[in-house]
Parts: sequence; C-alpha cells; structure tokens
Amino acid sequence: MWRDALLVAGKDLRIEARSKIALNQIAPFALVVLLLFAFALDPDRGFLQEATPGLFWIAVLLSTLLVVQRSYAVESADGGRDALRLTGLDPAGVFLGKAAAVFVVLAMLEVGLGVGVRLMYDTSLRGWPVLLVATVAATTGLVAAGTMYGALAAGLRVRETLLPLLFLPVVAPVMIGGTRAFAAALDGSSGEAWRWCGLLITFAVAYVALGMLLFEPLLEDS
Amino acid sequence: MWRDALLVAGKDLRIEARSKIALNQIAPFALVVLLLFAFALDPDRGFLQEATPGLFWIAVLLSTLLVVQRSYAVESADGGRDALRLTGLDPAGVFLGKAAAVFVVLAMLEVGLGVGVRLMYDTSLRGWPVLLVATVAATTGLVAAGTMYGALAAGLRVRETLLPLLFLPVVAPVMIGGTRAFAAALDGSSGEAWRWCGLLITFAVAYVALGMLLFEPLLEDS
Amino acid sequence: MTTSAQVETAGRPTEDRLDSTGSRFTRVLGVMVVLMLVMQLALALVISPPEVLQGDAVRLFYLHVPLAIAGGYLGVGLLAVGSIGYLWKRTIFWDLLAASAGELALMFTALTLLTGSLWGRPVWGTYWEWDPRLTLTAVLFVLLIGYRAMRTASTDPHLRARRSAVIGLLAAADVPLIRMSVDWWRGLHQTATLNPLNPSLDGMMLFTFFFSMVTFTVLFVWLLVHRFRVAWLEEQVADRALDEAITQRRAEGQETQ
Amino acid sequence: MEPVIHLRDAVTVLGRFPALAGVDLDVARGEIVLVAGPNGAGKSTLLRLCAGLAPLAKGTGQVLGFDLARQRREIRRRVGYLGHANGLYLDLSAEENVRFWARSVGAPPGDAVATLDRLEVASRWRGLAVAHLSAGQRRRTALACLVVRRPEIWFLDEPHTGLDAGSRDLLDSLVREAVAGGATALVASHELDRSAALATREIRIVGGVAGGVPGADERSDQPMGEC
Amino acid sequence: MEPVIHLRDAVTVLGRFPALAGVDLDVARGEIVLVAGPNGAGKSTLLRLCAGLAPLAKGTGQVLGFDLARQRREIRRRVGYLGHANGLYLDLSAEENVRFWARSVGAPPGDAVATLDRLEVASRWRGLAVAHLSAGQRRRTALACLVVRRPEIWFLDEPHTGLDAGSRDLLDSLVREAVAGGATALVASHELDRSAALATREIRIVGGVAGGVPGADERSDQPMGEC
Ligand code: HEM
Ligand SMILES: Nc1ncnc2c1ncn2[C@@H]1O[C@H](COP(=O)(O)OP(=O)(O)OP(=O)(O)O)[C@@H](O)[C@H]1O
Ligand SMILES: Nc1ncnc2c1ncn2[C@@H]1O[C@H](COP(=O)(O)OP(=O)(O)OP(=O)(O)O)[C@@H](O)[C@H]1O
Ligand SMILES: [Mg+2]
Ligand SMILES: [Mg+2]
Repeated sequence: MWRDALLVAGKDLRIEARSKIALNQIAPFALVVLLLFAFALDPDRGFLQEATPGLFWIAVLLSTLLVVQRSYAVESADGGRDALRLTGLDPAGVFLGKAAAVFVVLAMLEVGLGVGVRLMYDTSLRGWPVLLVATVAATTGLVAAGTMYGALAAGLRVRETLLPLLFLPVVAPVMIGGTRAFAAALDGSSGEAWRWCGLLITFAVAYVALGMLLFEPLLEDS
Repeated sequence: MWRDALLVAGKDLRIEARSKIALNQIAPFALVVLLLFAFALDPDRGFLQEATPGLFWIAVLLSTLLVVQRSYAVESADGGRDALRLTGLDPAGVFLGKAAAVFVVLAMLEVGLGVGVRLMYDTSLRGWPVLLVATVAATTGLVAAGTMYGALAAGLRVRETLLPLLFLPVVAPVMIGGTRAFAAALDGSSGEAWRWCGLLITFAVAYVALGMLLFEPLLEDS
Repeated sequence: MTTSAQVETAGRPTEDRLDSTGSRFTRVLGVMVVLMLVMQLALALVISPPEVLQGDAVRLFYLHVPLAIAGGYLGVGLLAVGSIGYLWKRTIFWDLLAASAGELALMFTALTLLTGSLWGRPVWGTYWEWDPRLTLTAVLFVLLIGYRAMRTASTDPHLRARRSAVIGLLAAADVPLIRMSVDWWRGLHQTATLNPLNPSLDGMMLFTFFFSMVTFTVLFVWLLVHRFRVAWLEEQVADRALDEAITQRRAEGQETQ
Repeated sequence: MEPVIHLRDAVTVLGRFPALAGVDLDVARGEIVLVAGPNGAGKSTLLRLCAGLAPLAKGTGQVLGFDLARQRREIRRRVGYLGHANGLYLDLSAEENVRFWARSVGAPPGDAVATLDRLEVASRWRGLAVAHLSAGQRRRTALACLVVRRPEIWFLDEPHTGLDAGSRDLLDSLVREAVAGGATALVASHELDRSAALATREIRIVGGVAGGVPGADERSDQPMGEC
Repeated sequence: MEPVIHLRDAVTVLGRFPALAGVDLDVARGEIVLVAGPNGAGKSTLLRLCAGLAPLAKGTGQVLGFDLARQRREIRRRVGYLGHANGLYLDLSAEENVRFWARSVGAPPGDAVATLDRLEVASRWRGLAVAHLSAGQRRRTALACLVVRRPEIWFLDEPHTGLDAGSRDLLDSLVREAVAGGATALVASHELDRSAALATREIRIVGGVAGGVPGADERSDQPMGEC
C-alpha cells in the first residue's frame, strides 16, 4: 500500500512539476480571490481584519477545488480513464498517494497565501503553534474529502460542476472550524482555538479513514 | 452573423437541455456558495444584511465561471477542439451565440438565486427597476467577458485553472458596480444606483463590442 | 416504453402484481394515514391550547418537529442503511431503498426548513438566522440535493449505485452534527424539548405532540413504501426490458448474416 | 487549370518543432491523393495546414485560390476535415450532430437525414447520445458530418480507423462519388493497400518534406504482397 | 488444461443496453484469438469485460482462474489492455509513462528503457511530453506501457490503428514472442487480413453474441479478395 501510494504521489507531483499549474495559476488565483472578496465585501478595513480568517479559508477552499479537479483531469486527459484501475494498484494506496500530492501542493499554496494575508491585511500572527496545528488538520481534512469527492465525480461528463456541488457543503465544518480556530488564536484565546482544533482533527481523521475504506468501490466501477 | 449566432446558441442550449447541468448542479452550487460564505463571515446578521449584494454577486460570479467552463468543455469533449473553427461560422456570430446561451442559463440561475437571497437574508426589494437594469447589465458584462476568456483558455490543457485566473480580475469592476448598485438601490438612494448602472452598462457594451471584434483571432489560432 | 400491462401479458410469473404500487397492507396504512392526519390537524389546530408565550404560533410545533425528525432521523437513517447495505451486498434492493429514503428525506428537510422559517417569523422575528442548527439543516438539504444530482449524473445503474452510496453515507454524517449543534454552539434554536419529564409542556400539548410524531412517522413509512415500490417495479420493468433487449440484440446478428 | 492546393516551401512549426519543413505540393481538382509516410512524419500536420487549422510559418500556400496565411476562414468553410479525433458533441445524438453541421453550411434539412441513411446509421443508435456509441459508430457519425457539408476538398486523416469492412467500402465509394462530382481528396493513411486502390496519386512525407511515390520496400510489408 | 478465459452466457449491460447478450467463450493459454465483427457488435465490450473493466451483469466468467464478478483487481494487475484511447499522461514524456507502468508491477527500472528501445521509440521524442506526439507515436508509447508489464493476457483493441508499416510488423512479432513465452492474446480488429495472419483462431461477434468463424461474405469485401 505504501509503495503504491508513493508511486501515485510521485507521478502526480512530477506532473505538477512539469506543468507548474499550482505555481503559475492556482496561486495567483487564490490571491485574486482574496483581493476580489475584499472588494466585494466593503473595502472597510476594520471589518476586513475580522473577516481575515474567513477569507483565508475561502481562498484555500476554492484552491483545493481547483487542485483536486486538476488532479483528476490528468487521469482522463487522454480519453482513457482506466489507467489507475488497470494498474491494479491498491485502492487505499491510490487514495493516499493522490491525497498526499494534493496536500503538498496545497501546503505550498497556503504558505504563499499566509504571507499574502499577513501583508495585505496586516494581521499579527499571535499564537502560531495553534495556528499551525489548525492549518495542518484543516488542510488534511480538505484534502482527504477533496480526493474522495474528486473520485466520485471523476469520469462523469458533468464533473466540473458536480465536484463543487458535492464538495463544498461537506467541508463546511472545516470552514467553520478553521475560521473559528484562527479567529480565536488571533484574539489570544488559545483555549478555544485548541477546542476547534479538536473538531478539525476529528474531521481529518474521519475522512482519511473513510477514504481508505471507500476508495475501493469508487475505483472499482466502470 | 445572426443566423450563425442562432445556430450556436441553439446547439448550446440543446446540450444544456439534454444534460441539465445548470439546473441539477450549478444552481445548487450557487446556493451552497451563499451558505458557505455566510458561515465564513461570522453569523452576525447586521453585517450579513449589508453584505447581501456582495454575496449575491460572488455567487453569480462563481456560477458564471462554471457555466462558461462547461460551455467550452462541450466543445472539446471528444478530443477535437476544431469543430467551431471548421464550421467556418462567423466569429462574431459564434461569440454572440455562445454568449447568448450562457446568458439564458445565467439569467435563470439569477432568478433562483434572487429568490434564495430574498428568503435567506430577508432583504426587501425596494427599487426593483434599477435592480433589474443593474442585473441585466452586470450579467451581460459577465457573460461577454466570460465567453471571451473562456475562448482564450479553451483547448489548453490548463483551462480549468487558467480561466478563473484570467476571468476574476477582469470582472472586478462588475463585482464592484453590481454590489454598489444593489446596495444603493436597497438603501433607497436610487440616484447613486443609476450611476453605478451606468458603469455596468458601459462595461457590458465594451465587452460585447470587444468580443465581437476579437473573437476572430481567438478562434483563428491553432 | 413498455407499459406494466404489456409486461404482465409477457407472462413471466412473479409474486408482485405490476398494476399498482399498493397492497392490502399499504392500503390499510394509507387509510390510517389519512385518518391520523385529519385527527392530527384537529388536535393541532383546534383542540390543543395556545401556548403562554407563543400564542397560536406554537401550532407549527406539531408540524415542524415531526417533519424534522422523520426526515432527518428516519429518512437519512434509512439512506445510510441503504447505502451501507449496497456497498456490502451489492444488490439493487439496497440502492433503491437508499434512493427512496434520500428523496423523501430531501422533501421532508425542505418542509422542515419551510415550517421552521414560518415559525421563526412570529417567534424570533425573522425567517432565517445563521444559527448552527438552522445552517446545518440547510447544509443537509444541499447534501441531499447533491445526492440527487449524482443519481441523475449517470445512467449506468451500477456506477450510479456505487457512487451515490458513498455520497449518501457521507451526507448522513451531517445528522449527528445537527443533533449536537444546539449543545455545542448554543445558537437561537431550541435545545431538546423532547424530554418526557419536561413539565413545561401541558398534558394536551404533550399528547398532541406525540400524536403528531406518530402520524408523521406513519406518513413517512407509507410514502417510503410506495416510493420504494415504484422504484422496484421500474427496476423490474427494466429487467424485463433487458431480457427483451437481449433478444433484440441477439437478433441484430441474425439480420446481418 | 489552376491547382486547388498549391504549396511552396511550406513550413509549419508546432511548439518549436518544424513538423513541416518545407513542403512543395500541387494538387489538381479531381485528384485523390494518398499521403503516406512513417509515424511522426508530418502527414496530419500537412492536412491540418491545408485545411486552415495549422499555421503557415514560412513559405506560401493557396487552397482553392485562397491564401493560407490570410484567408483561412474562407478555406475552412469550403473544406471538410476528419482528424484523428472526431470532435463530435458527446451530449447530442448522431442525428443532431449531423444536423448542426448541415445547418452550418446552410444545407437543406433533408440533407442530414439523407446522409445518415446513406451512411447506414441504424435507427437504433441514430438518436443515442454520441457518448454511448462505439468507436466505429462515432467514426461513421463524424464522416456523416463531413459528407453533409459537401466540401470541395476532403481531408481525411486515417479515415478507415475503426470502420468495419462494410463501412470501409462505403467510405471509398463516397470519396469516389464526391470526386466524380468535382471534389478533391487528400487521404493520409497507413493502410496502404486499401488506400492505394482508392487514390489516383501517392505522395510520401518523411521528416516533414514531401518525397515522390513510396518506395517498394514499404509496400512489401503488407500481407497483400504475400498473396 | 484449464482455459485462461472462460465465459458462460456472459451479459454486460452498458447504461440499459446489453452490449454483450450472452457470450460463451473459452480461450486456452497460448492462443491468439482474433475478435472480428461489425461496428457496435460488442468487441470492445468483450475485451473490457475480460480485462475486468466492464461489469458482468449475468452469467459467469473466470479469467486466469479468478472470478470476473468478485476478483477483478486480481485480474487487472495480471492483464494488459490497449483500448481505443491510449490513456497516457499527457504531461509526462513517453519514457516517464512507461516507467510509471513498469513500477506499478514492480518491474526492474532497466525494463522500461529496454522496452522503449525495443519499440523503436526514437530518442528525439522519448523525452517529449506525450501531448506533443503524433497519433502513431502515442500508440507506440501506449503499447510500450503494456509490454513493460509482461501481462499474462494481452487485450488489444484495434492495436494497428495509427501505426506505420514498420510498427505494425513489430507489434505482430511482439505478440508472437509474448505468446511463445506463455502469454495469451485477444485482438479485436477490422483489418482482417493482417490480423488473421497473426491469429491462431478467429471468433466473430455479432449483436453481442459470439458466433463461429467469420462468414466468407465479409472477407471478400477486402482488397485481398480482389487480388
Ligand atoms: C428555518 C428554521 C428552522 C430549522 C431549519 C429548524 C430545524 C430543526 C431540526 C433539524 C430539528 C430536529 C433536530 C433534532 O431534534 O435533533 C428541529 C427541532 C426543533 N425545532 Fe426547529 N428549526 C427551525 C426553526 C425553529 C423555530 C422557529 C422553532 C421555535 C421557536 C423551532 C423549534 C424546534 C423545536 C422545539 C424542536 C425540537 C427539538 C428537540 O426536541 O430536539 N425550530 N428543528
Ligand atoms: N510541441 C512540439 N514539440 C516537439 N515536437 C513536436 C511538437 N508538436 C509536434 N511535434 C512533432 O511533430 C510531428 C507531428 O507529426 P504529425 O502528427 O503530423 O505526424 P503524422 O505523420 O500524422 O504521424 P502519425 O502517422 O503518427 O499520425 C511529430 O513528430 C511530433 O513529435
Ligand atoms: N448507454 C448506452 N445506451 C445504449 N447503447 C449503448 C450504450 N453504451 C453502449 N451502447 C451500445 O453498445 C455497443 C458497444 O459496442 P462496442 O463498443 O463493444 O462495439 P465494438 O464491437 O467495439 O464496435 P467498434 O468496431 O465500432 O469499435 C454499441 O452498439 C453501442 O451503441
Ligand atoms: Mg497523424
Ligand atoms: Mg470497439
């Protein structure tokens, strides 16, 4: 299983390294989202500062959507969407591999975004340990859920539209948890922040486990 | 030109009628976006009511993205992305046709979304004439820009990610204009609302004209 | 399209009668449902007293809560059961159970939202509030829409069954969250009133409430039985159409040779 | 008579690679030209260039009297091109696809049905979404989309791919008919025996340039040579 | 000896359509079976069923001793399948694609290079992203991905498509070699003459069921019949 996961993750990251989609397109996209929403939601700084965690997670969420979409687009770009099934790789391994690749890309993106937010909205980074834990947990949850729903939508002709529909409501808890944890941490109430981290970790663990269990029927089908 | 536009629009709408993507997937997606943002932005009603116009336009914007993506995905689903070029149809006609089909889908979506917003955020619809004009103008602008940028990204392997990146910054004025016009109209200051409408109409006219002019080189290229 | 009558004359014996989705049992159930609904309306609208604080608005209570519980627990619960059953046994029965339950759950959840909003207007002074339970209920609604979207996204029955089973299972996870949300987040929405020892509910109201609960549960079961049987019969018609199609398909070869 | 295709030193660059490295070609009306050559030689690129789909980087070219650099739209609306990919709309049925192409040249509605009948598109799958068709059924649909436009030049890139024996013969007779009616055809193919029987002339593309007739060495590889 | 493929009354339903309507088939180890039949007959579906890619709706089937209904993953990892589409990763080069498939079965790294050499993948395009390759070059890459896995059964769906004369011969000799080494092959094809020369047995699929050897009527449509 681990060997298969490594193989799949290596392949996906190599494709990413070749095409540099995350760097050239998704990262700028995330920044655009930050800016645009700042526009749309009243350019009144006082409020924006409060909404910063929310905006950060919205940008991450929409980027996750794109990264996942891309991750499955490469599988069926050449007409055949059988490659992964034909290899006979372990489904749990495939899940872990694809999720790991998405995680790596997303983590890099978040660092960039974090710096952007830090500069643009002038947020101070008090309580960074809890911020870090919350970020990792939330990202893991997003990635695991995204990888599963990506597989659910993959191969259907309607995937571009089905994926967001399925994915966004499910990760609503991550949105809330991430936003609240950040808000609490930035307010200095780290106790509450850790409680939200608990929710995020639960979600992440649950989805990783579900993914490893349920990926088999998803790869299975024709 | 008009004949060609009709032909293309008819084809696109027929595909939509067949696959019912807008109804089954994009409309619920727009609702999800509304919900999700409400989460992310602190469930404080006072603010939400103020942000309603912004949320409406963000939801419309993201839906436009999906509709445009879908509109070009059907062109290259079968590997060949030459069909529209090969037909030798008038580029301006193709542009108008594709834009018209997107417009129709989007208009239906906006009606649904408007009802949703009305109910969920409990907004009253004062000054509906200016709201209507603003909506039509903003939608036309979004659709025209979307159709152009969709064509730019079409056929590239990176289209899923390139389109949002190109499209979002360009329509920032529409976002601002639409939001402000709505906000002004709902506040009862219809004079200001009409001024924003002016901006929206200018944008719409400009992009429709640009599209008709520039679509030729876009279709042209190989 | 093969009508059910034609299928029957095609003469393959089954225990199911194909001309209706009812049976003796469901007809009795149906009559019961109607009677109970009439009684329930009488109880809720006329017989039971107005509440001290809410006045007549409380009457929505007898609609809202049973709908929420039948849709959320029964509907989504059966959706989860059907989904697990399918993934385990891989038979179409479980898929259809999940599909029927999911559809009804969608309907009931929509009605919960509607009655809740209507109730909220007089009681909270607003149709909608970003309260955790309300929001999560809205999320459930969207998840169920997603479930339906998947069911329409593919015509391949197996692919559809497998993928929607996974989605159904994941959607069901929202329900415990809804349950716990009032305790975790303390929003506007009522915490559990369904406490038999709760003295604040007077006798007639308590009776009306329990009667409503039973009524809506029976209504749900009745609708579910019918919805399931429609799906099941459709499946059987498709099955027979398949036999027919196989014959036709084989004949394709005969023609060309 | 003026040639319908006239290329001089035509170069096409894909990415940074000169897929066509200076092709000279003249094709007269009524010819059926077989374009042969090994994989990656530039056959598809040549067809795409002449159909106005690939850019002309250097050299000159006219097709049907129109300039390949400046009047590509005029060319495109007059020619038909069947590539490696079919380029059909997957959500529409075979019939709707053909109707779309028919209307794009303003052909009368009856033409679409006539063409489908001609191509023996069985009624079972005529109304089925193309996404559900088999490889050969799709190819036949794509062919019908080309035929219904009555193009002046037919560019066929390995047209026999996926077609069954009956359809192959049908395709050949369609091409012959069209040519008898004043059209011209360029056929890129690796099924040399079948295509050679159809063609009136053969050219060989190797390394992005056009040579003469194919060498005998390649033909002898075919089973036909053994019979 | 136990057959490597054993189907009894196998039905495969796509959407609601019985693409296979009850196929009986036994293939012994070492056979090269040509699967012939008109467009839409169910050839591709049969190959996909046996490769564990399409579902078995009714009937029974074993491949390599594994049950087609319950042990599809075991089957998939042991067989190779080349479909109408190549299913390559377009952003990776030919070499990287082959390496990926080699590693998926744990083949030694040297195998990938050896296979590429064997398939005459020229160094010019060995490192080029597959997206930039010509149709035939892609097909050869896809073939290399199959060969490098040393599958026990080769399912080839119109494998000659897009290949030039040299590659066609190479493909045939590869199949013969593999079969000599204990593999089995099923080849669906419309190029009956070439494939018949390769095959040790022919079956004909029409209307979703397997018939006997192809009728003489179809063969006579081929140019070979005329020569
Ligand atoms: C759109 C608005 C509303 C929604 C979406 C909603 C949703 C729900 C849901 C899903 C439940 C069942 C949860 C459970 O029992 O675990 C529920 C129960 C209940 N709701 Fe609402 N509700 C809304 C408005 C209201 C209003 C306005 C009131 C009254 C002031 C109310 C009072 C109750 C009560 C008393 C229960 C039973 C609680 C229990 O026994 O656990 N709801 N609601
Ligand atoms: N971006 C690129 N970079 C490098 N080489 C390229 C690029 N795009 C195309 N090529 C090369 O250009 C040639 C294109 O050839 P073309 O597709 O015309 O071949 P063909 O004769 O049709 O071959 P086949 O018989 O395989 O279809 C190929 O050799 C391909 O490798
Ligand atoms: N969803 C569907 N609805 C109806 N018919 C379908 C569906 N999916 C596939 N088919 C039919 O099933 C058959 C599939 O055949 P298959 O692809 O196996 O044919 P084939 O023998 O490989 O043909 P070809 O030679 O054209 O490749 C086709 O006739 C197709 O029309
Ligand atoms: Mg080619
Ligand atoms: Mg086939």
